[in-house]
Amino acid sequence: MDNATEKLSSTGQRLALVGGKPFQELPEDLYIPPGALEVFLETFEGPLDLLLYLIKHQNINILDIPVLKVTEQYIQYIEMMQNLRMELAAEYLVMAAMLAEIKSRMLLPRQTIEEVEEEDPRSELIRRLQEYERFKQAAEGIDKIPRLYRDNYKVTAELVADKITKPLPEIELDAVLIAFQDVLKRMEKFSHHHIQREPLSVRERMSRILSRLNDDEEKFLAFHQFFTLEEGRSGVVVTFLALLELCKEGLLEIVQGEPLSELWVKPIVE
Amino acid sequence: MNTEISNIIEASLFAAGESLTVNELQNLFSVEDRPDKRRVKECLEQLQQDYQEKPIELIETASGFRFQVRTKYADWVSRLWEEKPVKYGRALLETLAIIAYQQPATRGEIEEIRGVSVSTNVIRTLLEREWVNVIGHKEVPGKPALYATTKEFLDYFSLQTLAELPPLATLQNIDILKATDIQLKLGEEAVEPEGATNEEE
Amino acid sequence: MNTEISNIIEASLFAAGESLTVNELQNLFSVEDRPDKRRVKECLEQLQQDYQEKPIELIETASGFRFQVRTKYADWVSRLWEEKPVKYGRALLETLAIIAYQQPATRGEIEEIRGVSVSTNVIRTLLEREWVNVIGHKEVPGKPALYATTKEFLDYFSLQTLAELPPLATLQNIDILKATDIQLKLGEEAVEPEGATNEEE
Repeated sequence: MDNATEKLSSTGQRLALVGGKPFQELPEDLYIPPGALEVFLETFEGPLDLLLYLIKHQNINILDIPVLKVTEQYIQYIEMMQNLRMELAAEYLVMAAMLAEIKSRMLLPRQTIEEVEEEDPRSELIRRLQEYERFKQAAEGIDKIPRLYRDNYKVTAELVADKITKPLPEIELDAVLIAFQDVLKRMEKFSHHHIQREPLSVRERMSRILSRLNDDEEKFLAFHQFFTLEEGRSGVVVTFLALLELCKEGLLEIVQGEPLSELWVKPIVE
Repeated sequence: MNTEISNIIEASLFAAGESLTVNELQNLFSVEDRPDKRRVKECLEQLQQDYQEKPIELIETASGFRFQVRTKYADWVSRLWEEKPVKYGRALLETLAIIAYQQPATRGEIEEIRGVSVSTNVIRTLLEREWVNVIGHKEVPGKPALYATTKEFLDYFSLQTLAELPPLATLQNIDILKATDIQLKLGEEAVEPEGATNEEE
Repeated sequence: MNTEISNIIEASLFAAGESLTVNELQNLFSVEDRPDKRRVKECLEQLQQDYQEKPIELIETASGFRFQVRTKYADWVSRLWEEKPVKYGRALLETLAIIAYQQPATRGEIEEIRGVSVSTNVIRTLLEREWVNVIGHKEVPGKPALYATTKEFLDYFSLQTLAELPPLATLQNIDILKATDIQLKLGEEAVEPEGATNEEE
């Protein structure tokens, strides 16, 4: 993902690379040089990961988090980040708020309301930490399983026979269209760029013009040769738009020897 | 005759370059000469033994049997290609792990567990690799897609079933009030399920 | 030590999927461990002998050494393909669709739209099938190739012109297949969380 940050293994030997030097341990006083702070935070896959690190680093039992201490540490980081005006993912702030809330509830005298014993304010956090921790381990487990093209390679032997032609996979146009629909849906949902809704025929014409020029030995065709009478007015418009678009994209140029003489179209050769 | 069946099976596994099922191997033979399942399996077992000392091995994955280079030789073999094996980031691996163990899972459920949003890119890469696919939509507002792992995922990791994945650590009971003194350590020692292995419904 | 060199050579020949020269085989090793030509040739001869009784053989062709299925078994092995049409992955279909609609398009543009990188393999397959070809190079740094669909593409899909493809604007909203066809996927692929169930094909 991010090459500046190295994977933090479960034992946490190496936190990050800062200026080429591996960042082994967080200093006890938690002072982190400003430049390293961002790298430090990027090392973590979110607030739960950071909390787990803080807890583990001190050999704290997860079921008995000294909320005050961990909260203070956590909030210190967040404040440092904010002081440095670094962009901070919202999740980190949400977690800071949650920790602050737990802390305040811990400080209140505990009330026992009849049968329903009030739940320990930490339990929800602990549940989430545990849950995350097990999947974090599972992910490491999965990464260790030998996999194709990293640890194993498929093996083949050639089959030589005259009459055998390995049939090529068949596909249906529908499958192509569905695939493209998916692409369009994804783009609609997640991204800012748009496929230009250019009329298809212009794009097709662009391809056709280019290949025609490439096939032509002279690589040089008269402007009028691209227009055919049969296609009528719309055909002319499409061809004209395609030629303009190709010029705009720097794929061909239109040249003229002298005013009012024949226009020539030629591809821009590299 | 015996060895002929085995030879044909062996040659086919090499030529196919991908997994073949027992069924597919049986179909190589015309109806009258077709060996039964047991016979094919015996041949496959014999082949596995024949290659014991070799740098390649015959393994069984979700979609059948295939020959592959032993892990031990991966470093050398990888030099044949310029493209280096891809390293996946933690975000991708964690997302994959959640889908693998919790499937079918929605993106929201994955985010809930990880505590951060899942980047679209990660999901897309997983779909693209065909390690996961969308098997339906959850009947909740917004109808989020439900992701599950595929056969390709199992094949890629040389697994026959999901049950072969390393067991997921058991969740400890949270009973803090009574038991602030339980010594449960995180990390390496966390996997200590008593008897019955992975819970999770 | 001896056998390690030979094992590496054997594994690589199997994994390469094409002929390897003695030189290429030497280059698998780092400079200090590199066996000389004679050593590699000895290994190759030894391997040829090892496979004497096997249904595959190690042969030398103009472009080097490769394993191949002995002619004797070609008939059986070729039946594999009678029944087993492979299928193209999602990446290929999407790439093809983008080229069809956005042509001429560079690889970079395709990647931009898909949000993931396009593997060389996908492009190669499309070129080999002659569904797309390179019709020029874009005048930007690196001069990337411009891909467009071909006449063969139109023929294959029984189209007269690209204009017969559904227009982009409507494509998003139409139901290409009845919802039922898509739903089918659910049944087959849904994998039980605990795996243990579906063994036997």
